[in-house]
Amino acid sequence: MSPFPSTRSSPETRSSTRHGAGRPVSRWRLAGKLTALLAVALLPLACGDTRIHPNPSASTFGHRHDELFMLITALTGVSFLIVLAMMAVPIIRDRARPGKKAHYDHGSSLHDKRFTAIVSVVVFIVLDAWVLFVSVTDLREAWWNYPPADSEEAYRVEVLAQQWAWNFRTPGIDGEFGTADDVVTINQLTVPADRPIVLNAASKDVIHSFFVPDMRIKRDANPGSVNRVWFQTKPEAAGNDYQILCAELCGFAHYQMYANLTVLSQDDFADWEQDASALAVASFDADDTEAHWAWDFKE
Amino acid sequence: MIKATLALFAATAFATLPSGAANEEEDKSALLPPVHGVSPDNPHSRPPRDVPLVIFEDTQLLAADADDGHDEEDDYAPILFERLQAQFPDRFTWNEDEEHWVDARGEYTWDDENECYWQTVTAERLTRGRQDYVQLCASCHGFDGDGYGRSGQALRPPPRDFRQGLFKFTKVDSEKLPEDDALVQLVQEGLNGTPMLPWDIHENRIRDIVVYIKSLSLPELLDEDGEIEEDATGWRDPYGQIGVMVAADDDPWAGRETEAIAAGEAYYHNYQCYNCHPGYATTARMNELGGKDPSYTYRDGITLPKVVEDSSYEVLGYAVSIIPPDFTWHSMRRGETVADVYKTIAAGVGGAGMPTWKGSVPDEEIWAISYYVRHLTDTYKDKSATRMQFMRDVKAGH
Amino acid sequence: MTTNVALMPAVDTPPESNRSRVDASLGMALFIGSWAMAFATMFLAFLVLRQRQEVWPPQGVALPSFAMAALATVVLLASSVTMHRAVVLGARGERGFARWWSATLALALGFAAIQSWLWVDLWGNGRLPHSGVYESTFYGLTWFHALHVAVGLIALIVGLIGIARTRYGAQHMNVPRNIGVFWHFVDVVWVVLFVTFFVF
Amino acid sequence: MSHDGIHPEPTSFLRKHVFSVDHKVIAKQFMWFGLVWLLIGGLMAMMIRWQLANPGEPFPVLGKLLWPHTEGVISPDVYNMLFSMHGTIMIFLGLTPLLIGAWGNYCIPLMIGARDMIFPTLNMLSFWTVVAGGAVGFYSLFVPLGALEAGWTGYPPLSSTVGTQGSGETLWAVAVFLIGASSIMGGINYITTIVRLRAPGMTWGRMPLTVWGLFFTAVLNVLFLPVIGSAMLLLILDRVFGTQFYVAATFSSGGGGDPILYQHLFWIFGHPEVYILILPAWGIVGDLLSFYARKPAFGYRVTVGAMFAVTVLSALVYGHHMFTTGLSAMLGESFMLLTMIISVPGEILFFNWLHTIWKGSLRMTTAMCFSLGVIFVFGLGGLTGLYLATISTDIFLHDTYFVVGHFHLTMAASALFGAFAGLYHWMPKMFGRFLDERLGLLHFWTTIVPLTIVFCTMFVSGYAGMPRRYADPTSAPYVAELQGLNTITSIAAFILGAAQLLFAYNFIKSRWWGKKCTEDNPWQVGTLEWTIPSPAPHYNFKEIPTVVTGPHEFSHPALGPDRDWISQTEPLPGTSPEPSSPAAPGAPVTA
Repeated sequence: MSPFPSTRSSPETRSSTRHGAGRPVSRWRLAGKLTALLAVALLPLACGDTRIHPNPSASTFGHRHDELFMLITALTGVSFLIVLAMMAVPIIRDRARPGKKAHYDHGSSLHDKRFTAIVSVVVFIVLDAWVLFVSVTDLREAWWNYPPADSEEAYRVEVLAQQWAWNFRTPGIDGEFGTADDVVTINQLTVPADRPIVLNAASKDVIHSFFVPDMRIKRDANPGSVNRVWFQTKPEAAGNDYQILCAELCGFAHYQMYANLTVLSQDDFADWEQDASALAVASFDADDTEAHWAWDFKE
Repeated sequence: MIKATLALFAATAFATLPSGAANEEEDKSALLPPVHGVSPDNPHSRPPRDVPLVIFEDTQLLAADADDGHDEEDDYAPILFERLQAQFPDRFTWNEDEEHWVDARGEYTWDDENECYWQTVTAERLTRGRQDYVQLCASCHGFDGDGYGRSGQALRPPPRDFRQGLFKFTKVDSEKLPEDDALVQLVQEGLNGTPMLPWDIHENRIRDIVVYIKSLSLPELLDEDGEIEEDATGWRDPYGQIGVMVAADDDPWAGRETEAIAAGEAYYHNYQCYNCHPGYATTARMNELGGKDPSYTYRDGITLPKVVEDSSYEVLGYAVSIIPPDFTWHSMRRGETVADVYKTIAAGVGGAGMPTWKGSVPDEEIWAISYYVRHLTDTYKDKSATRMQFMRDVKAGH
Repeated sequence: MTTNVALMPAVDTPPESNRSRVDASLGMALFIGSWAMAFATMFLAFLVLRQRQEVWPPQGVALPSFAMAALATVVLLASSVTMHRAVVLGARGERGFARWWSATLALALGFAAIQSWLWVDLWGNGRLPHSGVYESTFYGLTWFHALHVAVGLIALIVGLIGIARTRYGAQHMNVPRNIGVFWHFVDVVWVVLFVTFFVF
Repeated sequence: MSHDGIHPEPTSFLRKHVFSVDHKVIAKQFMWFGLVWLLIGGLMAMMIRWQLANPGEPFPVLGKLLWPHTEGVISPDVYNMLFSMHGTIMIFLGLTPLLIGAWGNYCIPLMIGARDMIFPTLNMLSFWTVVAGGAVGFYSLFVPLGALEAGWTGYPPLSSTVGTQGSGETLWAVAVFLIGASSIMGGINYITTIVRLRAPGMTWGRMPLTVWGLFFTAVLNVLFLPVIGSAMLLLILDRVFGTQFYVAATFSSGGGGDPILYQHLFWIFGHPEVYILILPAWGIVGDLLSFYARKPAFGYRVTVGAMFAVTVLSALVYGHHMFTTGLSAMLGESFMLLTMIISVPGEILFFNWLHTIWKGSLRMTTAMCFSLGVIFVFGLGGLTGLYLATISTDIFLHDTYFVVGHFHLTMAASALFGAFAGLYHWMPKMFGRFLDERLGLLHFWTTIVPLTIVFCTMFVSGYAGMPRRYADPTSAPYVAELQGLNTITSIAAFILGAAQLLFAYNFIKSRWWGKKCTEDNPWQVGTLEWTIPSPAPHYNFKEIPTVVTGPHEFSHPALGPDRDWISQTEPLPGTSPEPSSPAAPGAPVTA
């Protein structure tokens, strides 16, 4: 016997006006089986230690993303529930049955149109305009609120992406790019905590995307142009390591193109920078001009 | 409706005009400015066009460097054929009269003149290797295997030029050519701190790539008079010697790690590793460890690595400088465990200042140095406060 | 229910109705609109790349011969005039149809010759499609245009054969008219090309 | 060219079944073509999901055959090829032929009362061009280095010779160009047919919503496929002749081009493409909901207006695909606003659909279930679009699995559900046989439940930060922590894949051995295709019908208890038939 007995009329009765008027015999059995299926599918989640949310934001403005995400989830969730309810009511209540006749309504009266317009405006305001407003505020106060060009506090990094690694150049003690004490690293970026970090991203070959999930930032590294992005870690991020991922398909080893982001407290960082610059000066090869890549920092 | 939309669009466009720092105009200044020190005829900028993907001819590569099976101890032939026989029983027979192995399939052939074995690699296999090379390796190492890939520019250390047959960190005696397994392992494990990734593909494909890379060695070039203009390199050179990976299975310090580290510190400074790598002790202590006169002084910047120029390896016409790692700062390329460090020290680093230490220094001492080096990395690398304290003391003592 | 072939009207060549003229013209208009988008995309690409350069043409790049390009423009515009004349006369059923049509074909061939000269000249100077961004756009856009000229030439020849066999005439102008529209479109694109590459 | 859509029925096999100019045959050809490609693309999806759940494990059974050299393991390059070609195949060779090729060709002439498309030869050419495109695309799978590996979007420089060698990418561009040309031909045909060949009385306001959807799709096709065509030509020039349209000068290379230019061109086409696929599905759903709820479509004019608004806006919102590429703040915010504006017509469509079934008399056939399914999946997909339209959340979610879940629900699942709904509905008219309803309902439930799990789990993994297109998600530690979610997604995806085999069985079985449809109008609806025998005869309409009523006249109060529908050729009770329009197309066939 089939596990899913017929719930609908067979094709023979299709032409009758009683079409589709059968009683939903096995809907609950069906639902039961589907729930079981769902449970099996969700089993690994229950057993495993899978993370189902991003790590808490480590940047000063990352929480804005999380909050807006939750706001949108609440708004769209309610909207979707309304849709589901409006779908469920007719499905349960308005089934075809003998003698039942649908309500004859074209919905074309002025009243209907007005109602549609009002609902649209309300939905636009509640869903879209609200989110738009929050987002634009967030963008201007956070993501696009770059530190000024003459900011002493800002720490500047040039990011040069390539297949399949991240090259970082930081200006060293002298604060200038293109000098002997520039610290050049591969797949390792060390930054001070609680200071604005401004990055210039470019690429040697194909498009990459500089993605630091814990800082809630992402920016493409394009060949031929420089993109800016900035973040500032929370003070308590000091001493932690975070991950930099590549978010734009860049070829064979795209998935292996990740780097480490080390955040040091400002004191530790000052020491680190001293040593790193000293090492850089010691290993500087003035003849090797090719290795002196750097560009005028784009503020 | 359209009008309304456009009006709304225009309105927001003005309303959202950001001011000052928030304005990210895409003007020409956003383009990558010219970068210092790059000539327009840079070999990295060759357009990747008309890249061949198919190889039509079989090739012969040096398979083993001798010979009659009872000559020198470190000949590779006995090792190779023992492995091959285990893999393909009944395929190889020993020719008693001429004293060499005979391959029933004819893949491995004996060269009587040069006293070596050649391996014939089919065009089909080279093509597979070539195609995988193009996808995986060419972006840095270049489509011709010369190290001038588009993504390889300005990388330090530079990507290898495979035509020279020089490799680093293969864990094979740095004077010799690495055996296949060594190269396969290197490709699988990658080199820490460089874009040489641990390549995560099936071993069959890696072996194809390795064979193809070996085939990039230059055959000897003759000039117009038939004189040898350029010697054959790598696996094209009949006089090449192939080495096996250093074994690291009898750790003499097992269970005595603390002792090993202490001994290692002495050996490290005794063997003057600080000539290139940093010294990790005060002058007084280094003199004590090395048994030197208390008035003995060391090179300037002893707490920093000393850059050396690798004259055997040139990029863009000049020797590149090599930075010997500071073990409290840099990551070791292939030194995850003490045994790994031991292998690298024992084998030396081909093409760099690091010689082959095995043979010139007792094994036990190399092991001790490995323990010490690994200890330095474990204790101080990426632990800024601890390291700062340690190095400050060292610096103060010079 | 089976189909009775006899029910179908004959598919000989009855005079074209006004209705079929509108059908064909509408289809052609949509086609031209679609292709205009394709060319617009090309010109957009050109403008974007041009805007990225400090100066245009890029430093050290000499333009292809302006005189020849201007001549090509004149020839092509003349062919548009003759084409228009041919279609007008054809619709009236007058004899000049074939003559003006042939003149259009001759002028089109003339344009093709000049265009080829431009390429040969540029190529001969060692300037290949991969030489630089100017060459890229120049070859890219002229090739794409030339593809349409080639299609136009084939259409003109097919049209001429049709005229010779008296397939087209006052009552059968859909095909020649649409060929004409296509040819005018090719001309307009060239004028834009000329203006963007040689004038500004 | 036949100007009234009439041509004699061909007698030779070749003219009848292969190089046919009959819109119904071409529709069936498109359908088979699309279904075969859906199968291939679906198989690729299974391989992708296998790799994500079990990275490095050999793909069962087929793996050893396809990749003997790696003993069945899917290598990263093969994985890149799989998802790139999965996207290309599903969009260009699966859904486009099915929704636009099959339903467009089948429904437009029948629903507007025409005997064929206005340019039947062009129609045939359109099909054979897409076949050529498909052949080129299929061939590209077997060239050295394999097919496209740069994602279905094919962003240069990765898709130029800087990123990939070999001819696979070039052939892909050729294939997309050919498919685009086919769509343009189809679009020109559809528009001209709808404008010129409507039956007398079939005013714009009486056209079924399906035709409206297809009409807007055709407009978008004609306007925006040329854009991708040109973009592909430039890519081909870059790859074959070494031009520099998309190759930027970086300090390690020459070139004066701009890779971002391609992204603009691609998305100027790419965003309308989303609506190209979804508009026919919206049209079909708008009609079917009314048909099976036995109630007039609510706010018909508003629905059409909303679809029109979407069509217009679709070209103005493409920038939301590029929020992280370096768009200026002003452009970004403008595109964000426009994207939010486009949600209004979408919301109106929902409003009207839900009102259509409200107080109806719902016949829960499979076609109705799939139509309701569209509301469900498009609701999920559409609402999650809000996260991606909002820049400050999109910065994090861009190029993560959130995007994958979102566009699969909106574009893939909704369009596919629309196509399925149409298939269950028009099958009797097309082949004269019903699809098995029991299997159909089973198919519906085994599709929608795993489908929801698959894509909602993707939302979770995207929210948790898993980037797209990772060949081995266990490699990067941050992503490896999400592996459990991938496993869930994959298990559900395998069930989803297996459920489609159920459909394949049902379709094959019913096509040849299914229950025969003996009447003209088994579903009792009023549109014109149901006034003629099933399957539809060669010339469609013996006599061109005169339309006097709208397409959704159900449950008119004046109707008796035995009948709740009015054909479009019948006047509404209590009104006199309007005089037929003067623009009468073609002479009616006289017996």
